[in-house]
Amino acid sequence: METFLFWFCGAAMVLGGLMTVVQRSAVVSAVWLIFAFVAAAGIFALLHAPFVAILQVLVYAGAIMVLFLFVIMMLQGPVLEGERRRMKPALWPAVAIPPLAVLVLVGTRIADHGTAAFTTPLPAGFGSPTHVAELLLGRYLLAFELISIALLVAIIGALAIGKEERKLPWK
Amino acid sequence: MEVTMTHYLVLAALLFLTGMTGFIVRRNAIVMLMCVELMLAATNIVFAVFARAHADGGGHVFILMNFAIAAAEAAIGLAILVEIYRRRRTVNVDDLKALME
Amino acid sequence: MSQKLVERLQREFGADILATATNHGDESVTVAPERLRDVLAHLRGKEGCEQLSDVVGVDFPGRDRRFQVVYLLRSWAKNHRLQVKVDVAEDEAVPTVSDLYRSADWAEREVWDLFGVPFSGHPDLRRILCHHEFEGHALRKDYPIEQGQECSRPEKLFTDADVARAAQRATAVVSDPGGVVDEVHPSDLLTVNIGPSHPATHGALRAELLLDGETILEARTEIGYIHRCFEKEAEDHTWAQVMPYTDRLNYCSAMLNNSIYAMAVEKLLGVEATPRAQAIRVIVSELSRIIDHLVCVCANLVDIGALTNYWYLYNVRESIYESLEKLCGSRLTTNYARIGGMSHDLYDGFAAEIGHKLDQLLEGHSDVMKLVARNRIFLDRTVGVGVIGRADALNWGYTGPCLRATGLAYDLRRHAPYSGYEQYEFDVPTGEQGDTHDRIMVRMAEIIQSRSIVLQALDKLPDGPLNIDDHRVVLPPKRTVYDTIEGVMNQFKLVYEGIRVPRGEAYGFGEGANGELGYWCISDGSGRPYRMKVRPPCFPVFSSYAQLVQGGMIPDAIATLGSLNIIAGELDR
Amino acid sequence: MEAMYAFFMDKAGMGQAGAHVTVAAIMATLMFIVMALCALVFTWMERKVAAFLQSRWGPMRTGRWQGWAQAVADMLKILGKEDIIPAEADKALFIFAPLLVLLGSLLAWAAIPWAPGFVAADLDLGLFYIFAVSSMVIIGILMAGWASNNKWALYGAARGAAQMVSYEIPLALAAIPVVMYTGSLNTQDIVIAQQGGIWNWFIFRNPFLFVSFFLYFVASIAETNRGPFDMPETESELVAGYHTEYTGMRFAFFFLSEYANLFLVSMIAVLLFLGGWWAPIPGLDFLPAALTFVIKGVLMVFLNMWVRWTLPRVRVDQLMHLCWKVMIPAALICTVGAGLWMMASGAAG
Repeated sequence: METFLFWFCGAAMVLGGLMTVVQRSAVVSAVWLIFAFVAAAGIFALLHAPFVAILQVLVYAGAIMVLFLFVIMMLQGPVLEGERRRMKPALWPAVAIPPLAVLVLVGTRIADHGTAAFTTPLPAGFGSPTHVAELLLGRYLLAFELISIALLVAIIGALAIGKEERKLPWK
Repeated sequence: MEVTMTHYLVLAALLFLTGMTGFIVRRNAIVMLMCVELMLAATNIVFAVFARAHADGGGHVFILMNFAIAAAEAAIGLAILVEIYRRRRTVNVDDLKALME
Repeated sequence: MSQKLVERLQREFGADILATATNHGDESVTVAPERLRDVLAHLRGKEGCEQLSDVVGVDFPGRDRRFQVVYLLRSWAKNHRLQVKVDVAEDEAVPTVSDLYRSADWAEREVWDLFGVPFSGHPDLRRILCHHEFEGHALRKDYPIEQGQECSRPEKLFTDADVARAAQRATAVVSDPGGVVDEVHPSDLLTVNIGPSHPATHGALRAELLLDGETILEARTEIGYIHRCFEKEAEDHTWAQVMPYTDRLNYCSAMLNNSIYAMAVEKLLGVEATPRAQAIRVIVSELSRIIDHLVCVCANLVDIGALTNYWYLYNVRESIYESLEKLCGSRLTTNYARIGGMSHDLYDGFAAEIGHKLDQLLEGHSDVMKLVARNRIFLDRTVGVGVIGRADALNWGYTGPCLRATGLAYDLRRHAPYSGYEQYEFDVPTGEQGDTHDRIMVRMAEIIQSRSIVLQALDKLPDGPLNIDDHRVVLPPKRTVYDTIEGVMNQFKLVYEGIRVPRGEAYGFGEGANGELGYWCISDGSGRPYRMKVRPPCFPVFSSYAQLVQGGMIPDAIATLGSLNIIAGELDR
Repeated sequence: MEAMYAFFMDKAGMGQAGAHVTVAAIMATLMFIVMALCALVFTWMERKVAAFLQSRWGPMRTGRWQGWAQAVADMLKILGKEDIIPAEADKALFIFAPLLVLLGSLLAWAAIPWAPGFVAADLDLGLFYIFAVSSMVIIGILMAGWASNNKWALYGAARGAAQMVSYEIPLALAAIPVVMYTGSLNTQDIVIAQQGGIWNWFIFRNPFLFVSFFLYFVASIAETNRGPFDMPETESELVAGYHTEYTGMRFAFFFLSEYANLFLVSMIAVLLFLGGWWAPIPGLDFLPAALTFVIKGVLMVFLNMWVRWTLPRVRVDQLMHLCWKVMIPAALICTVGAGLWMMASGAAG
């Protein structure tokens, strides 16, 4: 079962990622990205991280991607046209070689050393909200604070950039 | 075939490389931002894999941190893009470069 | 009163007042086109004529100066009215007065459209009722009535250049002076069409909105979708045959149209309906007013999203319609009034039936008031939305509830009583700031007043004959037609040749449900109208719509449109 | 549920995976059927409730008794309609959008605890899961509006997305005090924590929870896009909003999803605040648990319909004002207040 789900979610995720990159229309790209994220949530669930899996859907699919779609629709015109120019064919190898090289390296490494299985047994309640919360408010309190600061800064930053809301006093 | 840690890591690597390639290839700044999100998701998977491998929830905490960063990045990135679009009427990075020169 | 006004004008302008006349109680002065603006400016500035009710064109092909343009002026403060006439030859321009009176904007466009009289200096002299591809001018006497034209291409109200201009203006507004330029690009703006077929227009009319997000930067309106040239049709029918057409002008208050049309022709004939006919006219008119207000308020509330109120009021409307149907045979197209009287008397038990239904009305009315009057959402949606001030409202030619909502207690039933309205006690409800809320509430209050008028009129309904005793006007009784040759001849003459209305002109008007409803009639002595002009109350009101919604949001535009009560039938005629 | 697993594993000789898949398939089918039935029943109910509030009869002829078959007839009519895809539409997204909307509702339904032990997906994170998957609906609406290539649809979609993303916050915040009391996100646990009579229901536990319930209720109306918050559709303004261009089967999906969501949020309200499947007074629990639960849900749906047919629609900026400046602060205060109350009353562990 786990094997099947892994291959299913993994394939879906990679497909989603690829289509995101390949599609010319930004909206379609975004929809494929959502697809990839939902598949990634499946992978998280398989990795015994249910809390993270659901957050992945809630935060990415529910909020971040809605923001993306919103902005794409707002800036309609030029974005709709998609990519106008193609990359020069001469540059294709330059783009393609590094990832391929990495994949080849990884492939040889696996061929040499085989695969490493998960060995450590998991405690009960691993990855549950309680577990993550205890860590978040205990050992990783600094991280928690950093998260809040990052979000605060983001809020202030976004407000500062977008604050010039256009008021049109026509009347 | 049993699914091992390596499988997950290779998957994450594939996703990361896809995102990276997209970031280099695409010219539309919004899509480029989406590719960054893709790369962040790949790193999250790696975190989750090692959390699982070491039975240590710390990985999950960092995934949460990553979420916050991704959200912040999206919010600010998109705000900047909207502002750029308002001034330059384009979100195509080539055009933006041409305008700057 | 007006007599003195004419004298004063003559003193002021001397020989420039080419002629004066009195037609059935209405004063008129004729001036040369080049002095028109001075005269109107004087009347507006010094004589308190705040309102230009309408501009009427007339075509006299035999004359030297073929066209006559009549300006109907009205003063609220001094309660007088005056007609200013200008004679022009074909292709001779009349100076526009659209900068003096905003209501002249559309009115002059209408004269241009239907007669081809150009107005020099008019900012936007396009066709208004006819299609922009239409050739010729429909109301000229030499335009054959049966000549149809096929026009199909829709008109774009905002051209790309307009959008660019609006974007530029917006840029100027949002940018700091001398500082950062925050450019509003034309592609940021979006145009949408409200109508001609949109759930909230309740009729075929169109407003194109230029939007920045949800904010309306600019609006433009287009009418004429159901223009059927009633006025041209009227010239081809006998006076009596026009009556059913008046039903179709405002299908919400057909009875009112009937009565006022009959009144106008009677004015031209120099006769007055019998007291009983007058009282019946008052009764059916006020019932019509109630129905019209109910329709308007209900539709408006539905547009705001408060659907349930619709049924509380519409059930009553429906039951009143049942009585009207029993009375005259149909619900909407009543055709009940006749020149010189009514087609027949009230049926037995009408009073009791209506009395009962008016009690139901009170119930529905209070239910709705309970639901909306203190409802926070309703108040948020309507207070301060679509505001128009008193001076502006008069300037735009507002009359009726929309004008009263601004706080002016101007009601023709009070200020120029007709049909015996002076014997009934009623209040003239007013609003405060002329917003959507006030318009709705004024209508709601008027429903109660109309109810009281109906009850009073039913109470003291005078006995006596229904029709005037004049065989030149009123059809003979059926018995006479069957039994005597004179009766047959009389019927034959009246039906085939029509009522011979003496030469002359008259402006008959009354308080329609939505404001001043007037019929400008000219007779050349034959059995058919020479010229018939309707002054529909919502025509000037709708001309201000574009200004009213500017700066608001789409939902505001919808709420405002509903509260103005635009009836496409009389708007387009 | 356990019995079903046992049956498929032991009697039918399937492996554990096979049993899982089979049970999941059965539950999904069951949920879909129940959902479709709900939509049918609620369209009929909506008409009758509206008619009742508007002093008229509503459907009376189809199917003799109170026009019960009207909804069925309508559904058949809708299914028989021509399926139109606008020429300029983005076809793939246009087709996919209604499915996504439906999927969002269907997935969320899986975590509803109908009766003790009877829940399609008994997740530890049930409540969290429901909020997460129902956010898919927003994306479906955005896609529908975009793909239609229609200005009204785009306006509807933009309004809908802004509204639903915003109201998700007070919706979730209003649920937090309940989760604090229960100490679990599992939907079953939340219901079990309210055992024993009406005074144990969370709505009456403390004043802050009482307020939370109303915050939840208002936010849930906004989440389901029903009047007075039907911004994405606003018939009189945006013609039909995001589904202006949809016809036939695809429109039926949106329709189905609206009623599925309506019942979903009502049932969540019941399980969070109104004691789930427990009878109001302990002695009255002779009704089957699932029936009690559904009756409460239907009462909430009635409340929702009552509000819809009574109030005028708010304006889109007033809607945002209400969310960000009134409801979110109020929900935060309730969360903190409920926490303090718990500490003061010693309920906190």
